[in-house]
Amino acid sequence: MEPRTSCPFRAGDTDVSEITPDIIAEHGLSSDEYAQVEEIMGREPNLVELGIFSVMWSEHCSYKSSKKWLKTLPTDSPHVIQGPGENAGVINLGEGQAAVFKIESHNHPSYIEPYQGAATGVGGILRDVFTMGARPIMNLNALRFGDPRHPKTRHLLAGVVAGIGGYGNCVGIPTVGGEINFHPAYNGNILVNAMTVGLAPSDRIFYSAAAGPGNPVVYVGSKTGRDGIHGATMASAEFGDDSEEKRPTVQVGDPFTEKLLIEACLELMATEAIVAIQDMGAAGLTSSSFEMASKGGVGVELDLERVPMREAGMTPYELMLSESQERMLMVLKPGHEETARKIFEKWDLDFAVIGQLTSSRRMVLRWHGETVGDLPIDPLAEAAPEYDRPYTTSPPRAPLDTASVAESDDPLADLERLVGSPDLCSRRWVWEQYDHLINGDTIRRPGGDAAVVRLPDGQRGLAATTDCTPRYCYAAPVEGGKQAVAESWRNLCAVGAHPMAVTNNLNFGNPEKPEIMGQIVGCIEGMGEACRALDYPVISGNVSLYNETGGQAILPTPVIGGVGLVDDLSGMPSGALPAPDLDVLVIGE
Amino acid sequence: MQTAVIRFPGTNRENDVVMALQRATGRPPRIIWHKDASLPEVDLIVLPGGFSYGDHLRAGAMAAHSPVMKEVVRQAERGVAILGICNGFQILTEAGLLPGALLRNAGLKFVCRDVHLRIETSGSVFTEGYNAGQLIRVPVAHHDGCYYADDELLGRLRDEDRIAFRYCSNGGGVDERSNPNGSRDEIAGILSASRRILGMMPHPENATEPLQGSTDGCGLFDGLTRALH
Amino acid sequence: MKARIHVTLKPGVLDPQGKTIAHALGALGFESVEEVRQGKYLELDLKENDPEKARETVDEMCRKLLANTVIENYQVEIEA
Amino acid sequence: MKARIHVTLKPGVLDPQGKTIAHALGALGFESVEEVRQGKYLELDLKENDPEKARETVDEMCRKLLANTVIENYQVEIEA
Ligand SMILES: Nc1ncnc2c1ncn2[C@@H]1O[C@H](COP(=O)(O)OP(=O)(O)O)[C@@H](O)[C@H]1O
Repeated sequence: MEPRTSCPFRAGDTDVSEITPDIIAEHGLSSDEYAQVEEIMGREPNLVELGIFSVMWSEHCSYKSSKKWLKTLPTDSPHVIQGPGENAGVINLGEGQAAVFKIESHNHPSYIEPYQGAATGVGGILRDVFTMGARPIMNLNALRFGDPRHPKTRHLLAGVVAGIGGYGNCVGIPTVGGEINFHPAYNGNILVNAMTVGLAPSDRIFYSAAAGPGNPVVYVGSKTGRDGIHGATMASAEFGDDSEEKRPTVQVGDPFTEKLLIEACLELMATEAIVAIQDMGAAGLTSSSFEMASKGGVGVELDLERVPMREAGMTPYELMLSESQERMLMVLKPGHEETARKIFEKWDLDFAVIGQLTSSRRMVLRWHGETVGDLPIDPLAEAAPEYDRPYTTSPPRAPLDTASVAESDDPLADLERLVGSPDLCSRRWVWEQYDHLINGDTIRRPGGDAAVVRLPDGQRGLAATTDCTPRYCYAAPVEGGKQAVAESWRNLCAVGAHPMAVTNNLNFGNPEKPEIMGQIVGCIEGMGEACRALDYPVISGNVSLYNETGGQAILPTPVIGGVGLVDDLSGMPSGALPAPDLDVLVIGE
Repeated sequence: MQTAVIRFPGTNRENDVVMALQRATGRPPRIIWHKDASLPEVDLIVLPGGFSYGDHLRAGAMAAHSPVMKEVVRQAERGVAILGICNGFQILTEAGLLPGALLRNAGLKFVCRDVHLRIETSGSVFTEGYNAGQLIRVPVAHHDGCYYADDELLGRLRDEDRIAFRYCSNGGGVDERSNPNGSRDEIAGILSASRRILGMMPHPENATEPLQGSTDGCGLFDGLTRALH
Repeated sequence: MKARIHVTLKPGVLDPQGKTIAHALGALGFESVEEVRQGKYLELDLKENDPEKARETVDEMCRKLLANTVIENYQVEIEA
Repeated sequence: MKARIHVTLKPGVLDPQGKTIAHALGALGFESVEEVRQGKYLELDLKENDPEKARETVDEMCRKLLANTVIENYQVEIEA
């Protein structure tokens, strides 16, 4: 494939007419934010640079509406090795082992293309975990759909479930747990949150901070195509009625390549070659290179024509903003390029040295030798807007007056109706489509309180669960936030695990509306309180805002992914009633 | 007994089978990379489950043409026992070492669950650890497990006692309702004419320990170990 | 009448299947292969005698179910 | 040149995908659908200028890899 040597946008261009207010708006930047861009640049940015700002300052990458509140969550405990701020959080399991986990949303893409959207969501969270040096050992998910009678629900549900299975099954990671709820508030905006738990030696965790000016910057995985250019900014904008038309193509995932990428990365991680590694998730090369450089306090020079390309005629703008899947960025120790190249070639993956670190603390982008972008790293990362958005506390809803509900004359029939209702009925149909047994270590299968996967020592197990009750969060955000944490805690205890830490996925509507912002603030407050009380720290998470269609917001849905340790698998309690005539005890209030 | 497990790009159940072989034979199997053009001297070659080459085009189609398969065919001609599980079964049919083909499940969905199998013959190194008619419980996990044979082939498989396992109910009744994928004649596994090659969709390697919920798969690996040592 | 439908990925959308097939053909020694794209092919038998109507109906089927126009293109041929 | 390949299931081989699509179309109110058969469609770009040679090569590709002749038929068109 011959790259085109002309680029329509050059850093040196003085043609002021290029960046029009329309272009700025298309990039999702407010006029205040754009003024700041010009101040940081000391000049008008070119389109490549503007694109980079728009990605870095999108809600998705900058957490501009939620950062202030996320800081209030408890993230510390003696067993926490890495809290929020890396690709995934890490806890110490003792005996030289660490669990690495995170949850991530793929809501909007899954609504547009349920199979591919959900599949690429699984692919993304798997990369977040193996990037840290961990071999993924289980996947979970948390799903929310609209009214079961809504004409689109069945199609969306079937596609999402098939997509989650299609990706996880092929990669060979058991999908062992999850949850599904239905509510009309999700009719136009489903939620697909995917969680991965991995296992790593506790003294060999890999981080994303780049170091060592002169060290090579290496690109591995699939080639870059024009996938989802601007998806990250899209994911932060409210759905309109014409969303189907406006949206660019969604990404197509390739679990086969991901499987090869996992094996190749873990093989390279067993050597001493890697200085830093970061996956190219949403916002691709831009956010991965910026995050690595900004965390390490270094600069980067990239020769973009060296990026492996899937299509002819790609521009620097497209290369920086592409969201093609199954790609990683690494900084290697000098002299280790050939070791690395051999491993990636063995696995039939692309490998290219695309640049090097510098001490300039700037990002310099070149295209066939010509500079096409030159941005300061720290001001851009640090000056990412942070908002203290106004919020109103939701008025507490009056408790239901039980006297107003007619007494039942057939409790058995009521029970049957409840058990058969969409929110309570068996999910076997779903988890039988997930390979939940692969690797031979699934000790508690889906269908119980929490899943349990055996650890390599053969005696201990790791338990995991995802939980949230959006109805409660809507009725009383603080209490709902607490309840989600408490439920995950109980689910872990029910399989005999010590709950250790959580990841969380905050799914809400438009934070610019004070009542939605109030839900966010309330739920985070409740979660924080419960986590503090239980010494159950938050070690990673994800925020998905603007989940609205036609002004109709979803229910507040702060999903909790809890992980706990089972010390002795042989002593694990069972959820099944083993024999007739046993006494049933109820514990608690 | 010496064993080898072949690994293709996209193979993902090799460790499961390694654990089962290690338990039964007391030795770790050799792991063979698909680009290797030669195989060590072994008594048993296993093609494990997974999604070789992503199952793109047809499950098993591309793995069937990789360099190592030429060597597997040669070993098969020499009488070395060959076991293909799930994707391994698909590869063996695509390579022509077993007859018939595996199609998309009749329900079109991936299916992972425990099934019951009836042992149809104990007349092979793979099944002599069981009695004909015995029931075992093991999981399946596949998307393309619907075994297809035309009438002529089906007749031959029956006449030559080459059907190794059939899907059945927990009472042992072989019927359509217990069939997870629409396979013809409820077939879950078949033998080659030489009886030295077995292809099966279910995963006996995932039912070899009490903690896995069933140890019914042990009979296959223990039987092989006794027969081939 | 009969309708033949081709559903193909839009240009620019990743086609992992095509990629793997191309790679495998190369490994088999077919060196002239430059690119492979995989699509779906559907044959429909319709109780309908008016070709114009048939085309309209099939077009609607494609938009509603058979193709996802976010990532796929489709093409319909009608035959008596 | 370009090769277009259609791979279809042999008559007599069950096509659950086609059946399910027919069913789904019926459920959507498309009542004129009698039968649906699903196949694969492949487009190959070849570095080859001789159509005869191209056809021969593609035919060999089909027999070796692209179709499983136990269950599938294939059809090749070559286009300059
Ligand atoms: N709700 C949250 N609670 C705690 N940490 C969070 C939350 N949301 C995001 N984080 C943390 O912020 C960092 C950036 O997350 P994210 O942007 O989702 O990563 P990625 O680059 O993989 O998309 C991660 O370390 C993540 O764990």
